Amino acid sequence: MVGGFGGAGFPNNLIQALARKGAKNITAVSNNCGTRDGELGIMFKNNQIKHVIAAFPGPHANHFLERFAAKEVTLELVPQGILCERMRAAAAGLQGFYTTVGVGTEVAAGKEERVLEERRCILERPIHADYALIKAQTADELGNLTYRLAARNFNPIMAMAAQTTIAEVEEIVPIGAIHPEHVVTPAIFVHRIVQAKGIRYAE
Amino acid sequence: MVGGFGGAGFPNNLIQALARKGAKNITAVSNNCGTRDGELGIMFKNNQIKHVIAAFPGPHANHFLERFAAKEVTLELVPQGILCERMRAAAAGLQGFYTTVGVGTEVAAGKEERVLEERRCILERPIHADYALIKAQTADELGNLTYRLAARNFNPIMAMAAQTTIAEVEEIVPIGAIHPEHVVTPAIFVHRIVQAKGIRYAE
Amino acid sequence: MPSDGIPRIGMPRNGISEKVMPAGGIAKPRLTREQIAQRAALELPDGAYVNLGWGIPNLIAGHLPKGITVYFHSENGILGMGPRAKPGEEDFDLVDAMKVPVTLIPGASFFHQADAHVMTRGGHLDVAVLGGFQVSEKGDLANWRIPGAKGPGGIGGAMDIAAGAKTLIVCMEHSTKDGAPKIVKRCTYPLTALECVDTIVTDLAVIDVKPEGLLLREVAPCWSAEEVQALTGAPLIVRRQIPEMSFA
Amino acid sequence: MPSDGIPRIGMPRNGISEKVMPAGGIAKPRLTREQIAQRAALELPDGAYVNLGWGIPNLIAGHLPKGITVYFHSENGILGMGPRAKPGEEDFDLVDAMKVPVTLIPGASFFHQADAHVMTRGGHLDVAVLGGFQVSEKGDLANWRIPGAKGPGGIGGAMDIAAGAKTLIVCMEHSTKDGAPKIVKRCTYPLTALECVDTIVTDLAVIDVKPEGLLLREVAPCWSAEEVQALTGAPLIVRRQIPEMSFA
Repeated sequence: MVGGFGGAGFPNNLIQALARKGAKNITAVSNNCGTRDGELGIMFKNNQIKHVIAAFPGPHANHFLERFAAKEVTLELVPQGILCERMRAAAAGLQGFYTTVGVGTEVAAGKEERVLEERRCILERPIHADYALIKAQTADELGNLTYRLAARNFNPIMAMAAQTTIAEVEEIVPIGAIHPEHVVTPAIFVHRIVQAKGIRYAE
Repeated sequence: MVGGFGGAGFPNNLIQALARKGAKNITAVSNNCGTRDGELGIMFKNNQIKHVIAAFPGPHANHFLERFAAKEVTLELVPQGILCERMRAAAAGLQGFYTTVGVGTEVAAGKEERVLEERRCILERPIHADYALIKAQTADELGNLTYRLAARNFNPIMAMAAQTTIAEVEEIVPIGAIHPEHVVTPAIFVHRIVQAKGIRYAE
Repeated sequence: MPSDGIPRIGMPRNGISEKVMPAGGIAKPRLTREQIAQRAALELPDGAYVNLGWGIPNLIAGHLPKGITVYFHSENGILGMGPRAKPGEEDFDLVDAMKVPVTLIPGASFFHQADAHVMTRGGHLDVAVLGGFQVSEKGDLANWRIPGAKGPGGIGGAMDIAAGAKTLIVCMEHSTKDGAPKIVKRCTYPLTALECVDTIVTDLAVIDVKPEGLLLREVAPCWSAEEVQALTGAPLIVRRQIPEMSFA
Repeated sequence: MPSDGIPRIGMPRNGISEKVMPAGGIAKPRLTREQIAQRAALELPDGAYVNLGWGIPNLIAGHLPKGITVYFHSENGILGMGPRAKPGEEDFDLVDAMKVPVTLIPGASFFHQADAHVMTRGGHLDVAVLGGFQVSEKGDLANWRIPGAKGPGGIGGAMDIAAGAKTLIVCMEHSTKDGAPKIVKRCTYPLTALECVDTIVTDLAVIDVKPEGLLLREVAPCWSAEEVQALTGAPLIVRRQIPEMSFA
């Protein structure tokens, strides 16, 4: 899982490191598929991703689009809120849920459909991950996180959903420096912290 | 739905007002069933509640226990986290979810059971409500809320789940006085605000 | 009169791929995209929580009537968006659903993407306005992929929003670039959601989707109900003299 | 030797309602509730996220070994609870799951009850320690209602915690007040969760629930494996000389 909504809240330093490391055959879960070489773009350029689960690959995801056209990467397209809920279900120890979203559309293909609460709905399943790579603004040394403005987006959900969560942060502060009421992601969900100056790519 | 965990975050002023108003035949959703005359206790004393959905009625819920023994009130006992999730499902427009919690126990009685993710799980359904009575610390004039310490508990979930949410708060501040990153319950979930000095009952 | 007793004006020779042109092929003036947005803005009640989709809907924020406050929701976790950020004042941690830098109004709040979609799917938004490729007479919406287009398309938040908004308005041109109607009996494009649209605002008309069918509410200046019907792929119900679109 | 090849010591004449007493009826010293808590505290690794249930588990916080930091979770939305608040310093907005005023340690955080149970059910807690009325040889737990007791009982967070903790420890007395074993072949009390218990710490023994059965790990001072088995309603596996319980 890779956080961010476009460039906002995207862990570019972690992805750059993963690109240098060269891990292959990755299944990626992320809202978008990159902006040219930025964000997930470099991973598709390097052909490190074999399957991606996304809500909106995006018009500037040129490396993804090339790999997709060449059938070098497969895509599961998921409605954005359902993408969130499927990750949250994994986080929360739920085995599936019913939703009206996608009923009668391509998204429903192959999924169980039934009527509940007098509405047609389909069964959606959790999305688990070995790793979440997320971006936060501030971490304390224990791993409590806060996010800046709308750079929060998918990051808190992914932090909860993965086996191991690695957070790229702008600053690390002493334990106790974040007010307990202001913590957005409690440290229990955060396993590694990497301090790095945020990288931005033009949209 | 009535927020609070015991006395912490319980909207005692709203419940006192509801007791004075005398509304009857209420179905209540709340973690506990009161502490003697405190919290929900007065509602059971007045016989205003006919059915209650709770996780832990509590050892000091004497008025509830008397009504329950006299079969004047019925109870659905729900595991606490599942109580949260069922309310959240209503809030989130989900029609049900599967969980391993309660499998093989009395809680599973009458519920659909199946195997998903290689685990036995049961289908749980949303809990909807006409009203949520909640307690927060601070509201801005638009209805954005923050909570104090562990008085947060069920309140943000119930605020999302009900058709109409009424918040009892200690203070009302001008719009914009709460930092947008520190809002816990966004104003879209809050329909009425009542300022009142919090009431506490001994446990 | 059809057997359901509802008066309809003459049906076009329907067919989605058939080019339907105005009588005589004379090009009448249609509303601009900004004018469509301006008309749609009038549908937003004061104090409403509103999500605006890509395309024409995104222009609506610039056309709010004076004295009206609307709390714009963005599915990346913002409630209370203000206008786009001025050049030089952009903050790329504060972008809307189109990833364009925006500003906040007082009372704004941030939350994560799952809570943002609790708001969409859970019926908490008063109004959502989406773009559309096709709308059916039952209010089915197709707005995320054009068959034959390059690439896999993208759903984004559209399906959650369409499934959950209390009122869903679609803003779009009345016809495709090839002149085919975008309001049709059945959608032939990949669907976004079934029976979700309440109102359609196009460059020719305002149309409400009702249980009994498509109710023509207003027509663009210089256009008649018959002329709009001729460019519409499904029957329109015309209950009375149809007024011209209002813009204020 | 049983057919599975695992050595077991002599089975008691089993039966849950039967009072099983030590040989000769001599009352040997059993651990106190505080001592059970003290022994269980040793099971908590440094830095662990831990939920403590009602009863004996709640005493564990007072017995943490020096130099160990444990982040105590409370299902009402706290991570990082410290000791109970001193008299006069109580804040009733800061209470634990038993509604007792507590304090915080640095690094604490607050969150709502649904997120608190994402932590329990989702497998994020390293260790949970619950009280128990009965534990079966398969690790089934019954801990929320005694049949015949007045009132409907209360589940609270126990079912979510039992279903989700990475490691679940049960602290309880080895026998009921009537002398019946609380470790049984099958639970007869209302269940909390199936096959959830990893370790049982009682006033007589430390027992691990393994796929092959109940493995006796330690016995209380002055008690033998045979004596513990005689008070246990299910067979114990004894692989080697059983050491005395350690407390530090």
